[in-house]
Amino acid sequence: MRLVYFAWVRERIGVPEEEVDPPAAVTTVDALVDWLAVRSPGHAAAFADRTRLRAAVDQQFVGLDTAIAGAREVALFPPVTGG
Amino acid sequence: MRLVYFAWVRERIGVPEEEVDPPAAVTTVDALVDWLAVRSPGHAAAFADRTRLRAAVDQQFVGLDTAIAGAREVALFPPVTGG
Amino acid sequence: MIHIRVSPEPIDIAAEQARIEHNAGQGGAVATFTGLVRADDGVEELTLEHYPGATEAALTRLAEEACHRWSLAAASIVHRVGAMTPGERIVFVGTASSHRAAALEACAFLIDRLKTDAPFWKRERRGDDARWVEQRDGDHAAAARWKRE
Amino acid sequence: MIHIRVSPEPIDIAAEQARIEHNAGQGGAVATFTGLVRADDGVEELTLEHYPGATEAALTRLAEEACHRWSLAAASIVHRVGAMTPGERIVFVGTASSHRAAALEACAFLIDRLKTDAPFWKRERRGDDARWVEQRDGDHAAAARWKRE
Repeated sequence: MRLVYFAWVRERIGVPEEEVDPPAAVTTVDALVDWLAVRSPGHAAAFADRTRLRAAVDQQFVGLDTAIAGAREVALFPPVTGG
Repeated sequence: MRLVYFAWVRERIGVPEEEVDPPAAVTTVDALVDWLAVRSPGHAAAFADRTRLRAAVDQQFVGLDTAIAGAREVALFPPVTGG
Repeated sequence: MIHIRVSPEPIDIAAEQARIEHNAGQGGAVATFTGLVRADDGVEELTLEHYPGATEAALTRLAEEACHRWSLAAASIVHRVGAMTPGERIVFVGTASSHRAAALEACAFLIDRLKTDAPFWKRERRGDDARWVEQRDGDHAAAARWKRE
Repeated sequence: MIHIRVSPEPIDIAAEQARIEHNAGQGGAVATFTGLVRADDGVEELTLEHYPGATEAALTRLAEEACHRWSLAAASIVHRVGAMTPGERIVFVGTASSHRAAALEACAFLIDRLKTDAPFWKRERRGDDARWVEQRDGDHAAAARWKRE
């Protein structure tokens, strides 16, 4: 599964993307974030405030409770501030 | 007093402007139009339908019942269709 | 900063946009409206007549009202007169503000009101048949919605 | 006719306006909105990050929704990414319709919704201090007014 990060999520983790292979018990975006948060202090910092975290699964914007079964790409990022 | 005409009012009268010296009894735009209407068949045609006539006195848009005392320029024209 | 122009010259969008952006100062939002000569109903040529002096004064008053009502940084109204062909630009309205809603609303206000409040007259030519355009009730309704209660 | 572009290149207003007018067909009304980098609060540089692919898809969906809802002849969204300085153009939205109110409303819809629905992130630099912009509640309120009942 490819993970992509943007804005301060990317900066705190230190890489723009990474390949991961989470265990079968990790079935939702929320569970994926819990699993990622212990990988490094950067991950922990990026995911400390879950209320400021948004996600997309295969480029579709979704809530953090969304299932990730079969997903090829999960994106994690702050609320958007475009325009 | 200078009279200026636009659009089909101008076309029917046949000139874009003219100088006139109406008698003292002609005190409003309406009275001026009555007085002008008998000057020529073109004037009569231009002023036949008073509901489609608009006016400006010294470049201010006004109703046809407006006084013309002291006016230097009176404009007579159809409803505007700009933009 | 108000810019008003009534001229037979084609309207240069890049120049008008640059002027608004320059006049915008700190205002980060620029809205524009451009009216094109429509080719529907077989119109081959459109001719715009205006009342020199009075037209510019009416457009200036409208722009001043918009600047006051929406606290605009800049407002431009550029209107072409004379003969035009379908697809050409008749009118350009531009507004600048620090708020995007203000810029867009003021732009809508200006284009609605200039259709009823400024002395322009349109004549359409189809082949040998030329006729003056009649005023549309819809234009009055559009302008009336900006009346303050 | 929909045109979407996300690019670090400066936005060429004349080219974008010409494209909309060309795509307008019989539609005689073109509305545009341009967002400029604001210099208030001492910002010296603004950097826009986006989600390649997903951003373009989100903008395309928005433009399709606007075209459907307002029967537009054309809609363009051009968004700049990367580093910009105050006064430069960040975003251009253009719409064409046969009705001026439709063009202006659709333009307002697109700029409101792209602020909340498209994956862009702004970072402001003042001197040595760079920080990510926080989402504004006002943007959500502006986007929400377009929700259909």
